[in-house]
Parts: sequence; C-alpha cells; structure tokens
Amino acid sequence: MAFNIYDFTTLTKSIHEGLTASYSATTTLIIEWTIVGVAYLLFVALFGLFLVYAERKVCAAFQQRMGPMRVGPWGLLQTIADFIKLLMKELITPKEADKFLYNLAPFIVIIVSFLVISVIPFAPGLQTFDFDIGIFFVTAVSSVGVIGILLAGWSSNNKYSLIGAMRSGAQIVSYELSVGLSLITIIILAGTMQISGLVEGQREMWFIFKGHIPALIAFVVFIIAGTAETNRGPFDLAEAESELTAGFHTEYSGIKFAFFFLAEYINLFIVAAMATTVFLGGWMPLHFGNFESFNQIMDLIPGLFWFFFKVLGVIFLMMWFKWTFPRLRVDQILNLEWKYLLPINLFNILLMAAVVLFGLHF
Amino acid sequence: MAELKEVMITTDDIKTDEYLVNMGPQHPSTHGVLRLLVQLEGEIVHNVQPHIGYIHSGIEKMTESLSYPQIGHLTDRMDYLSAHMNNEAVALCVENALQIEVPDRVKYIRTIMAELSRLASHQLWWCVMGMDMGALTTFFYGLRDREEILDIFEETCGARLTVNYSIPGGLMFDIHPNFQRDVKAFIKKFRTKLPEYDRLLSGNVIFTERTKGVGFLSREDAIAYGVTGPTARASGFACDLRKHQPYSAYSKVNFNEVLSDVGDTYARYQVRIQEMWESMNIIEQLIDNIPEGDYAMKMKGVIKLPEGEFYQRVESARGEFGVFIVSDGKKNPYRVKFRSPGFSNLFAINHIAKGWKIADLVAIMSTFDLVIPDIDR
Amino acid sequence: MKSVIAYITEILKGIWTLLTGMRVTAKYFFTPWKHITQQYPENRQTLKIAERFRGEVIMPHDENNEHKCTGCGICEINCPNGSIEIISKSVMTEEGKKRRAIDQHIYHLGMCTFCNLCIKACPTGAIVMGQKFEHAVWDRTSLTKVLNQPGSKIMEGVKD
Amino acid sequence: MTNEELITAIGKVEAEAETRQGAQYVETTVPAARMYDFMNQLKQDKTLAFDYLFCLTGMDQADHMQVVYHLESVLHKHVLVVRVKTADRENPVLDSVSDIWPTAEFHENEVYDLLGIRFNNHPDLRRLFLDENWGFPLRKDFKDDIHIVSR
Repeated sequence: MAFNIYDFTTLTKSIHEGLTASYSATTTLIIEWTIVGVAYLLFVALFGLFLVYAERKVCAAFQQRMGPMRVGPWGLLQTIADFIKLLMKELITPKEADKFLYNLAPFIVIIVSFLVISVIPFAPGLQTFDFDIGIFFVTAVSSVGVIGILLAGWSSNNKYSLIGAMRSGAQIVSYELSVGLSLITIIILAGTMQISGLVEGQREMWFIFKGHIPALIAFVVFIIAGTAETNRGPFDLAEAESELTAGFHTEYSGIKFAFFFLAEYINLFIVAAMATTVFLGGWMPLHFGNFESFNQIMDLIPGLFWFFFKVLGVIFLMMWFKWTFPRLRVDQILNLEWKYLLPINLFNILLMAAVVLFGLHF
Repeated sequence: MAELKEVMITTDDIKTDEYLVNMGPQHPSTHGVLRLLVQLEGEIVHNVQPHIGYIHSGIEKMTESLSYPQIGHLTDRMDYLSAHMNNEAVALCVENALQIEVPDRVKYIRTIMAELSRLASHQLWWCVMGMDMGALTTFFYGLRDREEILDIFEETCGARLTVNYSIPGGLMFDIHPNFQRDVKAFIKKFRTKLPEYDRLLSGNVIFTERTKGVGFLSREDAIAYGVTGPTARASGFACDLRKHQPYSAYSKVNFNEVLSDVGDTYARYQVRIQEMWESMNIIEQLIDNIPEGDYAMKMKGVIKLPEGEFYQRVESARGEFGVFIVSDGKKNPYRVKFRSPGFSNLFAINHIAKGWKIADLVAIMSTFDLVIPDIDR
Repeated sequence: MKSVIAYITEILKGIWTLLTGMRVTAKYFFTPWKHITQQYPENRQTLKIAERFRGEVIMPHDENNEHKCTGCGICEINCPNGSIEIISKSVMTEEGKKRRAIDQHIYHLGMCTFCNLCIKACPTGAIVMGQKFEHAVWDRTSLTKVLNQPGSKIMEGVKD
Repeated sequence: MTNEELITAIGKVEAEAETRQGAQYVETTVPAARMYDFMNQLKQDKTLAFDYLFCLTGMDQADHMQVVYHLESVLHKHVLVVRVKTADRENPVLDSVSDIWPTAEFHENEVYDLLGIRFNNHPDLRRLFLDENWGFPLRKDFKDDIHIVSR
C-alpha cells in the first residue's frame, strides 16, 4: 500500500485492489462504503468540534478575551466536555409538539450536510463522488436543509420557533439564488460543472485571479450569500438571540440540539469548502505565472494542507463578519438579496460571459 | 364569469391571524425581568403591553421605617447603573429640607461622580444596544471601558456599583488621593476609545439601516407620556435638568444640552453618544478645580426633617429622577415617592413600537435604556 | 444613469462602513496580548483590591487580643437591615464600678448591604470594612459571625 | 410667570382651589369633585399650559387618601403642585387624568396598586406590581406578618 501525501489516488486504488483480490465485488463495495462512512463521520465530528473551539477562540480574540481556558491546555478539551454534556442531557419533547416531525427535523438537517460533504475534493484522489454535475448537486442538496429547519420550527409548537423557521425559509430560498448564480459565473469561465474538472482547471491559476473583476465580484457575492445560507451572523435571523431567544431550535435539547449546532458548523465548512474549490483553486497550490522556483516551492506543500489552509481562511472571514456586524432585519435581508445581490449577480454573469467570449481573462 | 368571481381570492382574504407572544419575563432583550405582551401579525407589532412587578422590592414602603441616611443605600438598588445620581437626589432633598448648603468641594465631587456614573451607564447601554442588534463584540468593548470607571469608584467609594457615596450633608469619604490622576487618565484614554464605538457601530451601514427612520417619538408625545432623559431629548424635548434647574456644581460648568429633533431610534442612539462627550467635557472642567474643604458637614446623629413636603429632581442617566419626601417631623419619612425615569419611559413603548417589526421593537426598547429595578422599585 | 451611479456609490459606501468596523475588530484580533480577561483564582496573589473596598465588617484586634468596641450599640441603630446585633454584658472595672461591655458583636453577613453606615457611625472606630470578598459558604449559618474574638477585651483608654 | 401671578391665575381658573406658595413650588388643593375640569383647564389654558405631569403620588393621610400631582409647563417653566383629597379612606375614588396626560395612566395604576385608590374613567385599571390578593401595602394600616419583619 503506497501512501503519498501529495496524491491519494494510489492509496485508494491500492485499498480497492487489495479488497477486490480477496472479496467479491458486493462485499468490497459494502466494506468501502463503511470505511468512507466512518471516515466522514469521524471527520465531521472532529472538525465540527474543532470549529466550535475555533469559533470561541476567534470571537474571544476579537473581543479582547481569552475564550475557554479551563478544560485542558488552552481549553482545548472544552468542546469535548460540552459535547459530553449535551450527550448526557435529557431529551425534552414539548407536550403539544408534533412528535414525529419534531424528532425528524434534526436528522434532516444533519443528513443534508453529510450529503454535500461527499462531493468536496479534499486532496487529489480524496473525493467520494465526482458527478458530472457536481456543482448542481451541491446547490440542489444544500437547499433541502431548510426543510429540516422549517419542520423544527413548525413541530415545536412554539411561536418563537415558528417565527424563526419562517424567517429562515424566506432567507434560504432567496439566497439559494445568489449562491447558484455566483457559481454559474465561474462555471462559465471553467466550462465544466464537474468538481474535479473545476479544480483541475485551476492548475495554472485560481479562478478568482483568472476571472479577475467578475470572479472577484462573484466571490464576494458567494461569501455573503453563503453566510446567509448557513444562518450565521449577521444573517442569523432564524435564531436571532435578542429577538427570538433561540429561534427554531428553542425547544430542542441534548443531542438533538447538538445536531443543529453541529450542522451549523458543517454548513460553515461546506460553504468555505465550496468557495475554496470554486474560487480559490481547491487543493491546488498557489502558482504565479512564470515564477518557476516559487511554484515548485508551493508544490512541495501537500494539496490537503492547501485545501484546509484556504478553508480555514474563508471560515475565519465568516467568523470575522459574525463578530463584527449587527444583525439585519427580516425585510432588509430580503432587500439585500433581491435589490442588490441578484441584479449585481445577473450583471456579473453577463460580464463574465463577455470576458470569456473575448478572451479577456488571464 | 359569475362563478369565477366567487372563487377569486383577494389579498384581504389571506390575512393572517394576530397572535400573542410573551416576551419575558426571561428574555434576552428585556434586560431583566420585564414581560412584554406583544400582539403580532406575522412580524408586525400591533400592540405592546408591558407587565412589570417581577422585581418589585417595595422600596417606598421600606423607606417609611428607615431614617434619612439609611434611605440612600436603598436607592442604589433601584437604578443600579447610575446609583450615584439616586444617592445624590436623596441627599439633595434632605439638605434642601434642612436648608443647609454643602461645601463647594462636596458639590464638585458629586458632580464629577454623577458624570462618571452617567458615562458608565451610557457605556453599558451602548454595549447592550449593540448586543440587541446582534453585534456581540460591542458588549465587551463597552464593558472594558466601563470597568475603568468602576475601578475609580471602587478606589474612592469602596464599592463598584451600589456606591452609597452621597449621604445627607456631604460624602461618605473624601476622594482617594489617586482620584484626580485616575480620572484624568481615564478621560484621556476614553477620548480615543469613543470614536472606536462610532467606527464599529454608529457608522455601520447595517446599523444605520436598522435604526434610521425607525420608531418615531414626537416631542408632544414625549412630553405627554412623561418621557425624559436622552430618550426625550432625541425628540427635541429640552428636559435636561442639569441645564434648566442646575443642582450641585452644574451651574459652574459649560456644557451643551444634546438635542435632536428627529426622534427616531438613531437619534436616541446619537444623543447618548454625544452625551458621553459632554460628560467628559464636564468632568474635565471640574477635575482640576476641586476646591479644598470638608468632604462632609457635621450632621446630627439623628436627622429629623421639618414637617412638610420636599421634592428634588435630578437628571439621572436615563432621565428625570425625582425624590418626593413627605415628612411629619419624625426621624422617619411619612411617605417617600421615587419618580423613576424608567417607569414613565417604559409605558411610551406601545405608542412608539406599534406598526414596527419585532426586531425594531427590540431596538426601540434598547434605546429606552431600561433598568428593571428602576421601574419596579 | 444618475440613479445607477447613486446605486453603485451606495453599495461602495456601505461596504466601506463595513470594512471600517472590521478594521476595529481586526486590530484587537491581531493584538491578543492586550486581552482584558483576568484569570481569577490563579491571579489571587496579584489581585489588587482598593483599600476602601467594602467586603465585610470586621473588628480589628491588636496583638493583645484587644478591640475598641464599647458595646454602645450605635452601629446596630444605624444599620438599615438589622444585620448587626449587640449583646452586651456588664463587667466590673478595677475601681469596682459597673460598666457596660461587649459580650458578642453579632454580624449577619447575609443581610448586610455594605452601606458603610455602621462604620461611619462608630464613635470609637472599632469596626472597619475588610477587603475579603470571597464569602461563598456551604451553610447559611456560617454567614452569621461574631466579630469580637473569644476572650478579647476592650483596649485601654477607649470610652463611650 | 412669577409665582404670585401663577397663584392669581389659578384662582381665576378655579375659585374653590386653595392656592399658596409652598416651600418649593406653588401648591394648590382642589376638591375631588372639581378636579377633572380644573386639571383640564390647567392643560388647555394657554397662559398656564401645564403639559408635563412629572410626578403623581398617592398618600395615606390617616383619615383620607390624597393624590399629589406635580405639573410643569415646558413652555413657561413653572411648576404647580396639585393636591386632591378623597372623601372616603376605605374606598377612595378619584377622576382619572389619563386622557389629559397619557403618562398618568400608569402612575394611576401604580397608585391603585399600592394604595387602592380607584380612578374613574381609567382605560385599564389593573394591579401593576402585585397580585390581586395582596392588600394595599402603602396604606398605613397594612399588615403583613410574613413579609414585613420589624424590629
């Protein structure tokens, strides 16, 4: 089994060949599914915990605080302690709640997040599904999550939850559009919807540089719309603490609350990962035209590190937003989408089409 | 065609029902145990009915069995964010009744302390305002600067919040030797920090969009509802008692009464921010000129007020604070009434918030700067 | 065209104000050593508490276990909450005269509001405010304290 | 307007009002039956224009209840203290001034809550702080052995 940190294709291939040599095709498939499933579960749990910790530390730094410091060195075990606490908590179901939907909602939210992760390329060869229409899959599946939020708000039989869910519904349905259109802008440039193709197309230069002005606009729009889609501040109307106490998950406790909480952070990761894959070159190293020596040094850093480096950068940007800006009002959030982001986006697609048509990109 | 008309649905037919939401007694934006019974249609607020009394402590009844110096420490616990002003009001009222004139030193120190507590109170208001709007970082920046004022209080008064510093006839202690140095250092530092508040929140496009043109209160309504303080001054009601009925050393300083005639949430916000600048001006004018002298007058062991009714109005951080003492010549008051600014301000909320959204209701309530024990007493 | 320019400048201005705000938070993010948090129980040794801080009422005793309290009860009268109770006894002085003295100076910390009126009223300066502020106890009864130490007596020369 | 002029002006508005210069403010006492018209006049009269009710206090005076209104004119900057006595102590009733000064609505609620003075024509007279089954704590004969500890 050859292990290569630069390219995981050899590793996965050798595992596959080893398994097919000793088992039948069906058994191999089941074993491979299990491996992949467990790997994703582990990744999501650990990265989710890490993101919660990072968020708390980052927000503390913005606020001149230190953040969690007590559990473990520098509070590193704080989120694990929190997670154990959530596991041990009583699961309360409100008496008047719609029991089935109430229990279903958190699973819908978290399953959707898992689905989207499956198409994200972490490194060369480290991608589960590589559809021809990968981008389309991402936009389509990620919008299913809102159903979970709506169900949660409706079934809790709580007015705050209902208001929060309705806000979230209006918000995600609108911002879905901007996310899709800003991705389309890049698809025009790339000429493919396949995610591996998108990454491959950025070998020489990332799309954000290649497409210059329209790509940059698309990136900004994507980040704004993506933040809105993850229900994070300044677009956290669905759980607006000062207005709706906790919004759609007011009535949830214990592990079901943890699912919502984890899903929020996975969604954060997904948006950052999509921004990375589409705009910032995925796992591709930073290359500058003809600086051969520079490019070679950059190539020495493995793709996995490049990917996470960029993802964390984008996540930091979104945390920065959250801890700086006040929250928008529900009508303003829709105004922003329909009066600003959508026209800019449509104009931007035209601009990108012109850029591609006349070959004005780098 | 007639059949078609019957099934046609107009927008009047798809009206939603109104529903009631209890905001509070435990709710993040009611700043304590206040319950607002909000009548909503979708996101639109149709009616707000405040229900209070969750932290009613019967201070007015308690004062009837206490002597005059003992009343002071109870007023700390009403509007605990500007406790010094409440102490001062009681002290001034008793001094007026006894017709004694406190030394200039006392007046100066009281004024400086009052302005420091106004600054501290406005800082806390600013952080909470930001938090109500969803900008959580403001909370820590505001508290960071407020902490320095509280340190000054701790050094001189011995307590950070419930100072009980002004007592009838003067002050509890003389100022700490470091007081002037610390206050000057704080003012110098805070002059650089206050523009940061503006950069972080006041100028922010999301913030201005959410506050400008939202929640109007006209001057006439402000007067009619008895709204005072920065909330009323944002509507153009010149009600600054420091200016119009100067007490303590306010007649000796130059400062502007911050007024705005817009009356929306943003105006109320700006008036408070500007008041912080004015407070710093007042402190700077006084801090170097504290006259020498006694910090307290020699008072009798048992203070008895002459028979009669005495009223003292002071400008607290949230508006006009009034102390109404009815004395029957004994050492205990016959009846004490505290006219708290929050009480009158709170009940104007229904008038203002009607027709705005829930988020606006939160923002409007935030600009009222409510302290619930001050309302409930 | 004018409206288009206005539209674009509006957006740019909005973004600029957002960036200004982000610059403020970034400034603090990149100067993490300026954080204002205090690690409380660890910094107990370096904790600076103002000498006037009103933590609790204490009665200082000197090395001979002597205090200044005459048991006059003025602090009890001045306390608005009834947190001080004076139990006095009469003792025979050396000249053979009966004199009132303190038996127990009971202080209910749980009822005290730290208003400082008792200290201000005390004619002999027998009680002062202490700086101790960690008053958490497991049992409420331990909040009732007797301020004069057992076996202590009044200092020479202190009279009512 | 000086205080003397204020006293004569009030005398013109209401003949039955007993007006005098108090220690701080001009004080006047009006009979409960005449109070609503009198208050209305104070607000409407252009020369008086008492548009700002800054304090409303209820008081138990052993043989009657009394409500004290502190009025200020924002325009003329003069202050008037109006005193109204109720005839009955056990079931005191007065006219509400909440339609003259909206702020009075809540102050009257408070007075009702703590002293039990009822106000006619009040839009929403309810207990503000306390439960329905409490007595009226600011009355001098209020007894509560559980909550009030006296030494």
